Amino acid sequence: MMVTVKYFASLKQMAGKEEDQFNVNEDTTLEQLSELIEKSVPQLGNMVREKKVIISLNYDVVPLDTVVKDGDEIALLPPFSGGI
Amino acid sequence: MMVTVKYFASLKQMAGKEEDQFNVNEDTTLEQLSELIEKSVPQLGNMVREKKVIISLNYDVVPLDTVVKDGDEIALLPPFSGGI
Amino acid sequence: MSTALESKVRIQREDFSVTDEIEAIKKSSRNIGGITSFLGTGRESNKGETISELNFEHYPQMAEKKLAEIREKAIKDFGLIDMSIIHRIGNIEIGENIVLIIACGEHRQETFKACEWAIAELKRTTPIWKRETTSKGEVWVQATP
Amino acid sequence: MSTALESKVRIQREDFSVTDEIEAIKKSSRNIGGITSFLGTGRESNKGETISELNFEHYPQMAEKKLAEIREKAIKDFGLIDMSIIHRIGNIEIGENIVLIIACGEHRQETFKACEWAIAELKRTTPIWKRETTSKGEVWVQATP
Repeated sequence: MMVTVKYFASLKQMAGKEEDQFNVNEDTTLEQLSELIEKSVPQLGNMVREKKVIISLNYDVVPLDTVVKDGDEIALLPPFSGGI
Repeated sequence: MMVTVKYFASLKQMAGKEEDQFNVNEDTTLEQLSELIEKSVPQLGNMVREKKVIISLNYDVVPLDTVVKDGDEIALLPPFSGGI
Repeated sequence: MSTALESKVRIQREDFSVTDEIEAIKKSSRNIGGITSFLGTGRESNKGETISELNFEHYPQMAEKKLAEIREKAIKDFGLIDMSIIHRIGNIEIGENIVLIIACGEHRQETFKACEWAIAELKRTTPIWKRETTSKGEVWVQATP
Repeated sequence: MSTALESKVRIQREDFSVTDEIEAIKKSSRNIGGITSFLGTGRESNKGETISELNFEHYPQMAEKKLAEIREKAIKDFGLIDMSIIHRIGNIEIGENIVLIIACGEHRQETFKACEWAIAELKRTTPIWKRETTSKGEVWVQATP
């Protein structure tokens, strides 16, 4: 099953791309997915482990042991700086 | 020497006039002046004594033992209700 | 609608434009990061009574003096860049603007504190009185905190 | 300038009019007594650096969802009549409007509290990022409280 992973702001610059598509097994958690992301964008692995980056699933921030489903949209979000 | 006493809002309605002119002696305090005001508008005497009305002198609220000078503008102010 | 923005504290009969007042105060500095505004408007009901009209009266000169004192103290005590205060007098229809306080600063925290303090201080120190017209007639309103 | 006021939470490139947004929210009720607005604008300097330009990027759909959640929670928790939130994206010049939060209620106290809470919550939960252009180049800004 396929999931989409999007990169934003500084992470998009770091990744050099806006998104990846990953073909994952049933029962894959966000934590396991982040290992696939690390293979695609090596710098991101440590940032996820050190919680410098937040992971969202279908527009909400959820625990890393959440299991993904086919068609899910995951995003890697650097610390927010909206407002002023 | 002459001083002007102005009435505002509900007190203007109560007094039935916007202002009075009083001819007062040297060394007259606001407290003494309020006795003259009571003769002109009887209901106001108690209101001043019970502090339901504030007295201003030349646009500032000052203690009642302040002495007035020729040409001073005194005002009797009911509780404020500006804003919303 | 007034576009006369000559003074930072004003008491006037005519309505004001919040946008125009904000743009005027923005000219104070290129380092404004936060602008907190409080706008008071005429409510239709008060303590169960339906209000058809409001009317504000002020003590000329003293009211302007108190607003200027509030502005100066707010800028100094809260470290604001600038503040403006406008209060309308005369007849005010339900929903219309009554009072506007704008506090601007480098950061947002001080602007919230200063704006909230200034409207409370205005109610406490500024000689302005409200008369409400209801089905029972006209009533001068007692101060509420 | 946008006059499209169809939604109470919006993320848009174009500027907004504070007056138009306040007039739109006033239509929510005839019982509004207090309206507190927070307007964030582009500051020229940050930590000693002179900023020539700002640029905001957002995560579409998630950012709008978070703003809608903030609005609903603010109305419920603070007992507001209504709230609107608008954030601009793209290039912002110094002095230009960035974000506007309007809280309206029967009384002023809850509108100050709700507006201050909402801007802090926006900074905490809404996926929007700021890039500053200075003489040293472009920098993605780290979150500040």
